[in-house]
Order: sequence, then structure tokens, then C-alpha cells
Amino acid sequence: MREDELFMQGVELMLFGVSTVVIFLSLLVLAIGLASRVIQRFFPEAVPAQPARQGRSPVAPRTSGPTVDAQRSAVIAAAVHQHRKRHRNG
Amino acid sequence: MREDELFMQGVELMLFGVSTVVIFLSLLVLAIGLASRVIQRFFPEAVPAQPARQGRSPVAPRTSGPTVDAQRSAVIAAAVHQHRKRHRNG
Amino acid sequence: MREDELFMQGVELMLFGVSTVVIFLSLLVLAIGLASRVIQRFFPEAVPAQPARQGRSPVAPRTSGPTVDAQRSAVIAAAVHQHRKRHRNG
Amino acid sequence: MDNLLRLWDSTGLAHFQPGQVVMILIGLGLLFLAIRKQFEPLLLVPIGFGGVLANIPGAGLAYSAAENALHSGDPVVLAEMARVLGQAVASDAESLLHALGMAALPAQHAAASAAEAAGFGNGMLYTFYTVSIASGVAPLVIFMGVGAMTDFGPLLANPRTLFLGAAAQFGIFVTVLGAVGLSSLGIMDFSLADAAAIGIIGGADGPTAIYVASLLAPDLLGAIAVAAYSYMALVPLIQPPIMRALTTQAEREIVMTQLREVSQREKIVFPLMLLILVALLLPAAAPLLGMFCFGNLMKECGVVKRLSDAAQNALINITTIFLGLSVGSKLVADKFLDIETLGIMLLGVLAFAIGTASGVLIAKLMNRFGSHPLNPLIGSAGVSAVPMAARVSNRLGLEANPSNYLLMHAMGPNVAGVIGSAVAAGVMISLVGG
Amino acid sequence: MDNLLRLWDSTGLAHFQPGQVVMILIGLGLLFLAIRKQFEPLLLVPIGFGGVLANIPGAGLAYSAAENALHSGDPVVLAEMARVLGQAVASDAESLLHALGMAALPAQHAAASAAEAAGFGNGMLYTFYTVSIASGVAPLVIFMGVGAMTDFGPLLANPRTLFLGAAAQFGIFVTVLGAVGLSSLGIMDFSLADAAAIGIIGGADGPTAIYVASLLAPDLLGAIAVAAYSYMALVPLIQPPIMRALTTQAEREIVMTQLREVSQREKIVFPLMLLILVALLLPAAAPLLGMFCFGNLMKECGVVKRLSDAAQNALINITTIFLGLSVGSKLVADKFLDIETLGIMLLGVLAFAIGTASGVLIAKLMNRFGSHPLNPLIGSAGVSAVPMAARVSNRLGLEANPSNYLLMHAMGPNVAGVIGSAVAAGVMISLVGG
Amino acid sequence: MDNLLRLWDSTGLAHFQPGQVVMILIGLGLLFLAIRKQFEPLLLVPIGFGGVLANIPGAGLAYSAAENALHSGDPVVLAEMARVLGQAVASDAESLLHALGMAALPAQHAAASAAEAAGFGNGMLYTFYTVSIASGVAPLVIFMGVGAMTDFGPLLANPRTLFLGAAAQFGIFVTVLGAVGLSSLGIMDFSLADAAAIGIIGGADGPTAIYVASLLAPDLLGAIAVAAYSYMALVPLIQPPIMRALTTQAEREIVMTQLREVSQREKIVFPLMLLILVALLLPAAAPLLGMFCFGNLMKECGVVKRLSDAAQNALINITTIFLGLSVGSKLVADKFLDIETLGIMLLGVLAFAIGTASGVLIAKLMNRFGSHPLNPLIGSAGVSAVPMAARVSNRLGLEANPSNYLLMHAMGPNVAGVIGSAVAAGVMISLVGG
Ligand code: NA
Ligand code: NA
Ligand code: NA
Repeated sequence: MREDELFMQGVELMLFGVSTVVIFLSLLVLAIGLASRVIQRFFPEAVPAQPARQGRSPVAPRTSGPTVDAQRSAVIAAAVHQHRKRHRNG
Repeated sequence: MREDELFMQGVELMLFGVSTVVIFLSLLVLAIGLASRVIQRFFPEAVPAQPARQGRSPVAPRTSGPTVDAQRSAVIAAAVHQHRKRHRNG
Repeated sequence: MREDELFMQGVELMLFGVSTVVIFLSLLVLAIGLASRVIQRFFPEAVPAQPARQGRSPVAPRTSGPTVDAQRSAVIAAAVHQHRKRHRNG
Repeated sequence: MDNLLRLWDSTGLAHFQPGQVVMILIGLGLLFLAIRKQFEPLLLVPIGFGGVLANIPGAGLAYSAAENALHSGDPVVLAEMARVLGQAVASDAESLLHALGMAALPAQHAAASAAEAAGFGNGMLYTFYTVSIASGVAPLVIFMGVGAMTDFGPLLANPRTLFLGAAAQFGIFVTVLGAVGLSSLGIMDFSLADAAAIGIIGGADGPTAIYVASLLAPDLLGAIAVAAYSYMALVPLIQPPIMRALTTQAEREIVMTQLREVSQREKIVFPLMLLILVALLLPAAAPLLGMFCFGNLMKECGVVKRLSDAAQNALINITTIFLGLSVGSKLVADKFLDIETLGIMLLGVLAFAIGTASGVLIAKLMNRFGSHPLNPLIGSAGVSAVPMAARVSNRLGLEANPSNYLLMHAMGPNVAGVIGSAVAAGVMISLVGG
Repeated sequence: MDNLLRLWDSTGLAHFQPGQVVMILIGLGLLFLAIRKQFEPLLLVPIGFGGVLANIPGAGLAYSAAENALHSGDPVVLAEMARVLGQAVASDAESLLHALGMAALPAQHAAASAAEAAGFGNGMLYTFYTVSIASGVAPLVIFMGVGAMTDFGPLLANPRTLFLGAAAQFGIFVTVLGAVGLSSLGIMDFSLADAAAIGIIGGADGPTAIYVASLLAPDLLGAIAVAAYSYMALVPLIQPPIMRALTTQAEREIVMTQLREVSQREKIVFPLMLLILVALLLPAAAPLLGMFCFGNLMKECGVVKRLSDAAQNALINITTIFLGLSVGSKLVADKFLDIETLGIMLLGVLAFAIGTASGVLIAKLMNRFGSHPLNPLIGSAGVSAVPMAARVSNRLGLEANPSNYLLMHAMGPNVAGVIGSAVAAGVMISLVGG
Repeated sequence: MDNLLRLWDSTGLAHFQPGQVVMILIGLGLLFLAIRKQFEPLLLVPIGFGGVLANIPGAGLAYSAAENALHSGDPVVLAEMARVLGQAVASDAESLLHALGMAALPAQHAAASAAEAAGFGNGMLYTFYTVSIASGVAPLVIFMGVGAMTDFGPLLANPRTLFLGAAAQFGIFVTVLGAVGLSSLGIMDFSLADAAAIGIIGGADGPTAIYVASLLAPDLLGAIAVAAYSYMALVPLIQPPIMRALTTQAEREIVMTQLREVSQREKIVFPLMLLILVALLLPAAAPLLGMFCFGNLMKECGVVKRLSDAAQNALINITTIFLGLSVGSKLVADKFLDIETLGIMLLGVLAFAIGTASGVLIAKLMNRFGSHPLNPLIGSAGVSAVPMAARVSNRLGLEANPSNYLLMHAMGPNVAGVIGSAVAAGVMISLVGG
């Protein structure tokens, strides 16, 4: 009896939880879209805040040394690769 | 009745407050003067602690970027101005 | 009566204390020796962690400026001295 | 279905009250002023954000466990809380909240225990407030950091400017009178303690205002802190017209003699001397001025650079974050949206204006009697609002005479104003508090 | 002789229990993984060390004063504690410990007072736990710091990736179901609150997991935190096989269009918008997401660099030290060495796997309908585990096509996953807690 | 008129007692020594300043709310406090203060509540003391920071020097004997716990002394901390004559063989090994040595640089500020100006002298039996006082032989002395405390 009840509560929690997460993030998608359009149309910035830095992690490294280096070398490797490719193609 | 009393308490607070502030700071003026004279006469420093930096804010900036820059450029402007003035006079 | 008892407790505390400290640190000496041998034999490091810096204080200075400078100049003086000595001998 | 109701009940939408909407808009407005207009952003960003957080309906971030229990509206909990508070079992939440506010300490502790037992906890901002402001610690730590960033050199070189710092505190006391006057006329309802706390806005010094308000009028703390920091940010707008109206062009052109150099020993002795004077005359100002002097001594003595750096950076920054959020917790609708807040805002700007005027006028007076020339424009810097007010003096001096740099001269009254308002705070606390 | 006995009795050797030996070995194992294998060392070094400290026999570092009094075994103290707890005077320590755990708040306070009066104090780690975790402060402060380190640019440039962050939270809820299922089958004994806390492991976000566990299942906090951080460190091992199994070579080769630049204003508005949405819909997530948004706003607004720096450095580092040691305090043998812990570890890896799979599958689905190409490999980054999971996506993308750099594209779902699991945490807290 | 009296009554002048004047002068004296003579300024600046603050009459910064209520002298408050403390209603403040000190915990809490209800609050320094020292946290955090700054390389290269660190703790225990001896002779009135706390001065390690005193003899904490830090600063004066008297010129000229390099792995394993040994033998030392080892592990493991930096900088500096001020709060006249303080100062210097002598003598002894030459001058470094004592050894070595650099060799016993006195502290706590 009690066990079944617990399981049903779990099912309910899952259903409500999943739907809330999806609804919340969907609304956020809408809000972002709206805000972007409003800002880009009515409050554009003269100069872009920062140049987009391709390949830079948007989160400051929370782990120490090695991972950061790994990331950096990945970025360098990427740059080299793109450079070569361009020259091959051209 | 009560309102008048409150107002009288306010008047009292003002009188005591103003006099305390004035007396306190006057004593501080006297104390500074005394201390300066004692130190300069009996405990002079061989070398002055720091050269006086004209135009530098004595309080480290509590606000960020722009104000500091504003201040710095004001200082620079001042220096330029004084330089010109001296040459004009001479 | 009570005073003598207090004194005897002090003596006891001294005896137990001294022996505990000596025993503890002796065991630590043994443990260090054992660990060093095990690590050096079975888990040697390819490259030593840091070059031994002769004369560098192993504790980051907890007091400010002057003492640190004193230490540094002592180290420099030492180096100069050894240099001279070597040349004198050679 | 039950869960669906519970889910809906758990949304904010189900509970939003108009006051909360207004307060969230006010919070966002403060953020706008802080970020876009650079109104004292270091404080107003956390205060504004804290204000938004405090008014999220159903989250109860600014309430204690007992308040959260009462806001829950659960009848079982309400009955238990009524029992603990010695009220009729059928009391509604509002009357119980009132009873809680009036209750003696033991009853309050009992209510807190009952609420905790029922699964309610202190809101996050309430916790921050308790630890940082109710304990008195955060404003004192900030004051220590400010002390560690302040150079008393200009003041020591020209100690007479202390009188300007004294004069500019006149606004504080006139404002106290104004506040009790409004009460006497029945327009507002400020106690003497409230009036004293409101007056301190005129001290133009954030941590002092928060410290005094936390002791004398915690309910008004939100409005007082917002007023203090807003008007400090508005100093470049508030002061110049007053300064121009009270001075002639000739006075504004006065060039002051350059300041002498001050030795390190004088700078080390100063905070100790100030401390001794506080000990002799005004112990009630000892926490504020003691920490201020301590910070300054750490800076000037030169042998504890590590500690001085910590006081000026990590410690003051961390404390500012929590102080700001905690002040924000006092921006809940039922405490802030009140005619009293309007009174505080009006009295606050009055205090600034009177302080500015007094400083300028006393400077003119001193100029008549002293041997050295004194530009009256530096009088306004005596309100504190470091270093904004000194910059305003400098700017108006340059306007009148493009080679008249008053910044260093104005720093004397400027830091004197900090001491002056801390002394005024001590008077208030010793006469009104306790 | 008496003293000699007392001395022997005061050694650890006299009191070591097998469970403590095992737990110390587990603590050392965590240290090994953290130091040698670099498993989330910032958290696992303090957690592992705290775990060793917590299990030092006789030191009682992880126990409250009352627990230490009961562990002492002193019959006089036991009798007094029994009296205070309303138990039979002859009760043994174990039954009194049980009674203490069950006691109402006033009885617990009385027991604490009695223990203090008898000379017992709270253990060091217990103090750290009370201040940092039980108060809820430490995880929130860490979350603020993480917010101040997060750049939402990639997410704002491609908001659709938020759906991937939503999808990957599916693992959380399946795990809840798994946990209650194990209970229903009588294999384990998890309550709904326990199940909810365990599920959050699948959120792959340490502070969120600790925050939820501290509210819903404090007894399981040690195991949950260890599982969360261990699996976050194991993301490079757990995810790739699942990602490869669910995608074709062609899908993995998909090159995504470059992200547009996002203006600073959009970045400033985003945390405020998120906050408003939380206020409207899910107040229970307000503490977590509020502090996160606050940190992010401090970073992006550009006018409070001092505060943002403090949040990203001094404050988060100091908090991490105490948070880690406090989590370690929950690794005491009698709470950790339990069949439940095994269940938590198994359910945790299940949660990660399901979250990864859901992210990838939804990405494949979205790829069918959207106009822009979407590489399904970035779906797995939706579990959070910032920035590890995004790097895994990048690595697999490069494997399939050496010029396919997915890192920036994967950062969108990656930070979306942080929001997603905080939202899921809010749902749990509002439905299960309180 | 009433207000005028109240104002006068609120000045310090109206309340100054001779003892407070003396203590303020002592505080200023400590500041002079710290700033001018660089006597351990990092601690003695805050301690000295705290001592001045604590003795400001009427401010009550070092007193609890209840003590402040009693000091107020208000007859209504006194009557209420007497009732709460179960004393005759007509009791005077002094007898009530005594009763408060003797009262059981519940009565103390009741007194605190009554005082708060009457509008009295804890003094600022009292709050700092409660949070930082009474909780035990501050000395432990400092110890963690010291651990994170200590390099055990020289000790690991020559582990025999641990014996010197053991030998130099002999002074601790002889001092204990001296203190109980003075009591036995009726000259002073130290309990065994007092004696143990006084002895730890000889450990020449500030945080250890404060930690032990806070547990065993809180009333003597002020004098003990001042003695410990003063004598640590005086090491360059106290040690050399003893060292010269006990060694011959030939011994002082002994050149020691260069130390081998120690691998990082040995350095990582050392703190863990030390921790295990503590767990096995001396759990009472677990808080102190546990935090020390934790700090050292963070430093050496190399993967948590952020945390190690925080422990060595922001955290230790902030803690030092509050620790110092808190110690200063124990320099109130009625607790410090006492014949016992004189006894503590005398016994303290005795402890340093005996520790120095024992270190040197054991070094001479070891030199007879060991294979490698050992310069007895490094024995004195075993008292700790890091790194001052090691520098003294180095200086005397250079005096005897201008090419004899002992600094690195002396660092071994120097850091061994830290461990030694923490072990001694553990013995004291487990035998005397609790
Ligand atoms: Na002012
Ligand atoms: Na997540
Ligand atoms: Na020692």
C-alpha cells in the first residue's frame, strides 16, 4: 500500500518536474528572443561590448592548471588547422 | 502636549549635538596642532615619509573605473596648464 | 594537602607530557624514514619537484618588509663570501 | 490535482501583491541608476538586487522563520503560533504578525522554535541581515576599510578645515528637528529615535547611516540607506547651485596656499589621538571611530601591510556584498511603501542642502578671521560624501579660475566630515538610544 | 596509573572501530583521486581531508556537543542527558543518540546545554557544517561566484540550446523514480525527500546538489556530494560511449554556424529577466538562481569590478574550503557505511547516463525541425558539469571532423544545464520540502 | 539639565578608573613596540589597539550584554538582573557580576535575555571574541594558513631534527611545574588548567597558545597571548646568551652537510602521515594539527592553488585582524592588572629559556652519537618562533664561522617545534581539559 503510494508520488514528481523545467526554459527562450529584438532595435550599442573570442571558454576555469592548458592548446591547434585549411583551399 | 514635548526633545538634541560636534572637533584641532609641534621639534623624521603628490586623491577610489580616469585626466590637464602658464609668463 | 596534590598533578603532567611528545615525534621520525625509503624506491619522481634553494626560508615570511630583506641580504652576503673563498682557495 | 494546486500555489503569480510589484520596479530602478548612471554602484547594485529578491512573493527571503510561518497561512501552524505568542487561537496572520513584532524576547524565541519545528526557516536575506547588520559588524568593518583607505595628510596640514567638517554636520541636526516637527504637526509619525536616524542621512556617509539606523530605527533602515547613497550619488547635482548662490565670483577665485608635507609620525599619531579623544569624551562613538582609527593606523604604521591590504580589499569587498543585500532585505513592500519613506527622502535632501550651505557659510566666516586665504567652495566638502564632494569643490574652483586646483584643499574638510558625522552619530546613540 | 589509563583512553587506538578505518581509507582514496587523477580537486581535496578528520576516533570533530557527551560514555553524563531527553536513566549511549535524533527542538537545545555544562563542545567540523551548510549560506555563495564566472554569451546567441539544458535534466527525475522504486521494492529505504535529493546528482552541479541535500536529506549529504563531484570528474569517461552509441558519424560531423556577437546590454538584461521569471513562476528556486543571477549581474554590469572580483576569488575560495570540510563531516562511518550509499552511487551514475542520453536525443530531434544545423554532440553538455561536458562535446566533434570546433556551441547547453538543474531543484523543494 | 547630566555621564571622563588608564597606556606601549621595534606587528598591532578599545570607560566594548547591563548601575536593571540570577534584589553590581561569572548556563542565557530586553547589547570586541576565539575557529584557521606557508623539506631531509623540536618543548612542562609550584607555595593562585595554559607560552607558537588558553584558561588569555607574542619577538635577545653559554666555540663552528633534495611526493605524504599518527595517538591534537596538515597538503598537492592562496592570504589576514582585536578584548583592567599577570610574564620567559637550553643540550648529546655532524646552535630553533629562532641560529653560526650557513638546517627543528608544541597542547587538553 504505502510503497505503491510512494511510487505514485515519485511519478507525479517526475511529471510535474519535467513539465516545469520545460515550461520554464521555454518561457526563457521566448523572453531572450524578445529582449534581444527589443535591445537590438531600440537600444543598440554603438560599439560591441567585446569582440567574440572564438574558442574561449565562457566559464572561468574552476579547475586548476592542466585543464586550462589543455583548452588553450586545443584552441591553438584549432587556429593552426583553420590556417592550413584556408591555404590548402586557396 | 506629547507633540510639543517631542519637539522640545528635538531642539535639545540639536543644541547638545551641535555643541558636542564643535567642541570635539575644536579639541581635535588643538590636539593636532600640539602633536605636530611636538613631533616636528622633538621627533623629526630624517627623510619625509612620502613626497606630497599634488592632486592625488587621499582616499583610494571607492568607485570603479571612470571616476578615477576623470580624476587622473584632471590632474594631467592641470599639469599641462601650469606648464603653459609658466612658459607664457617667462 | 591540596597544594601538594596540585604539585603532584603538575609533576605527573610533566612526565606524561614529555614522554608523549618524545614518543610521538620518535614515531614520526620512523614514519618519515620509512615513507622516504618506500617512495624513493617504489615511486620515484622522474624530475625533482623543485630545485633546492639553499638559504631560502621554508616558511613564507610572516613578518613584514625589513626581516625579509635582512634574510635576503644575508643570503647574498653568503653567496659573495663563498665565491671569494673559492677563488682564494683556487 | 492536489499537487497541481500545490504547484500553482507555489508559483509567485498566485501571491503577487501590488506593493511587491512596485517594490520590484523600485529595485530595478535602483539597478538602472547604479549601472547606467553610476549612482554609487558598489552599494546600490547589491541594494537594488536585494530589494528585488526581498519582494519575490512566496519566497520569504527577507523574513524570519516565524514570519514565514505566519505568511504561510496554514491554519494548524497559525494556531500553534497563536498559542506560543499568547494570542487567541483564531487570530489571523496579520494580527499575529503584529503580536510577533510586539512580543518580548522569550516569546519571540519560542515563536522562532515553533516555526522551525513546523519546517519553516529564516529567509536568506534575513540571515544575511542578522549576521551582517543586526550584529553591527558589517558597517564597522566597512568603516575600518574606509579608514585604511583614507589619507589624513591634507587634514593634518591644515587642521582648521576640521571646523568645516563640523559646520557641515549642522544639516544633520536641523533635519532631526524637521522630522520631529513633522511628527508634532501630526503629518508623519517619527519617534525621536527615528528622527535621529533620519538626520544622519545628512552625514553623507553610508556606513554611519546604516550603523545608526540599525541601532535606533531598524524599520526605517531600508529607506535611510537608499536615501543616503542616492543623495551621495547626487552630490554633483545638489551642491553646485547652493555653492554658487552663497559665494561671489571673487570668493570662488581665491587661490589657497600649498599644503605643507606631513611626516609619517604625525600620520601615525593622529588616529591614536583621535581614539583617545573619543575615549575621553564620547564613548558611544567608540565602535565607529575606533574601527576607523584602527584601519587608518594599519595603513599608516607601515608594518602590517598584509592586514591593511586585507582591510582595503578582500574584507571590505566581501562585507559590501552582504551589507548591500542585507539593506535590500529592508525594502519589503509592507515596510517601505509608506508615507514615512517619502518624508525620509524629503528630509534627506534637506539635510544635504543645509549641510552644504553651512559648510560654505562657515568657510566664508573663517576666511574673514584667518590669516591664510580660504576658498569657501571647500566648505561644501565638509558634508563628507568622500571623494565626490571634494571633486565638486575642485570643479567649481576650476570653473571660476582655470588654474585653481582645490582638490587637495577640499580633502581636508571632506575627511573631517567623516569624523564629524561619526561624532554626531555618537551623540545620537548616547542621548537617544539605550 | 589513573592518569596512564586516561592517557591510553585518550589515544585513538583505544577507540578505533572498523568502520572508521574504512572511512579513513575512503577519505584517503578521495584525496588520491583528487590529487593524482585530478578529480575535481577543488572540492574533493577538502572533502576527502574532512572525511579523514571526521573519523578520527575520540576526537568527535563531526559531532555536536550533545553527541560528544553521549559518545563519552561517562555514566554521570549519560544519566543527566537521559533525564534531559526524557529517557530512562539507565539508557545506554546508543539509544540516547537515537532519542536525540528524534527529539523535538526544545529537547535538543536542552541536551546541548546539558552537554556544554558538562564540558563538551561542538566538534570543529560540526561547527563548520552548521555555519556553512546548515545555514544554507555556503552553496549560495558558491553559486554567486559561479554566476560571476559564467558568460551567457553563447546561450544568448543561440537560445534554442536552452531546450538541451532542459532535456538533460530528465535524468534527475528518472532517478527520483528509480529511488522510490527501490524503496517500493523494499530493497532500500528512501523517502520521497531522499529520492528527490538523490535525483539532483543528475543535475551535475555540485552546489545545487549540496543545497538540495542540506534541505531535503541532510543525512545523505555526504554520499550525495561525493557522488555528484566524482561523477562530474568522470564525465569524460561516462559520456563518450553514450554519445557515440546514439549518434551516427554523419551527425557527429555536422558543422554549426558561427555564433553572433551578443551586446553587453543583452548580457546585463539576461540575469534580471531570469530573476523575474523565477519570481513569477518558481519562488522556491529564488535563493539559488537569485544568487546566481546576482553574481552574473555583478560581472556583466561592469561598474562593480571590486565586488565581482571578490565573488570570483577571495569569497568563493574561502567558502569552498569550509564547504568541502563540512561535507567531509558527513562522511562519518555510522552515516556513510550503509547500503543506501551504494544505492546513491548507482542511482547517481544512472542519472548522469540518462541525462546525457536525453540531451543527445532531443538534440537529434531539434535538428530535424530547426532551420540551423545542430550537432547532437552538444546535447550531452546540457547536463551541466561546466565546463567538462562542453569539452567532451568538443573532443568528440574533433574526432569526427578535425575542423569541427563545438566548444562555444556546447557552452550554451552547458550553462543552460546549470539553470535547468536549479529549476529542477526549485520544483523538488517546493513539492517535497516544507 | 537632565540631558546635560546624561551627556556628562556619557563621557568617558566621568567614568575613568585608574586601572583603565594603566591598561590604555599598556595598549599604547604594545603599539609602540609593534610599530617602532617591530615586535610581531601583525599580531601586536591589533592586540594593542584592541586593548585600548577594551578599556574605554563607558563603551563596554569588551563586555557581554549582561555585563554591560550590570556596569550601567541602573537600579531597575540591577534588580531585574538580580532576580534572574537568583540573588538578593538589593545586590550591588559587583556581587552580581561575580554571580554572573559563577552562574550555570541557563541562568547566564536568562541574564543575557534580560539585558537585551533592557536595551543592552554585546560589546563589539565581545562579539569578535565569541565568534573568532570562543568558537575555536580563528586559531585553527591561522594554523591552517601557517601550514599552507610551511615547507617541510628541510625536516624531511633530516628527520632527526624532530628530536630537537621535541627537546625544546621541555620548557613547556617545566613551566607548568613552576606555575603549580607558585600555587603550592601560596604565592599565586593558578589551577592545573591555568598552569597548563601558561606552560604553552614556552611553545613559542601564538595560535597554539591562544587555542589552548581559550579552552583551559580563558581569563588568562590576554596575558598569555601578550607574553607569547612578546617573547617570540624577543627571541633574538633571549636566546643568544643561553646558546653561547652552553656551547663551545668549536661546537658553534661545526659545518653541517648539505641537505638532500626532497621529492614532491614525500612532501605530499608527510601531512597525511602526520595526520594518521595524530588519529592513532593523540586525537585531542586533531583540530590543531589537522588544520595544519590540511593547509600543508593544499600547498604541496599542487592541484588546489586557488584554495592554498586563499588560506595564505585573504583568509589568514582577515582572521588575524579579528583574532588580534579579540585578544585585545581580554586586556580589560579588572582581568589583566593582577599579580597573576606578572607571574605569567615571568614564567613565560622562563619557559623560553628552558626550551632554548634543552634544545641546545639535546643537540650536543645527539652530536655525540650520530654519524653526521650536528651544530648545537640549531637546537635552540626547536622552540618554534618560526622563522625568528632559525635566523638566530644562523646568525650565531655566522659569528663563529663566517661561512657557516645554518638557516636551512635550523628550519628543520624550527618547524618540528611547531608540531612539538601542538602535540604538547594535545596532551594538556586531553589530560587537563574536559
Ligand atoms: Na559627514
Ligand atoms: Na544541470
Ligand atoms: Na614550539
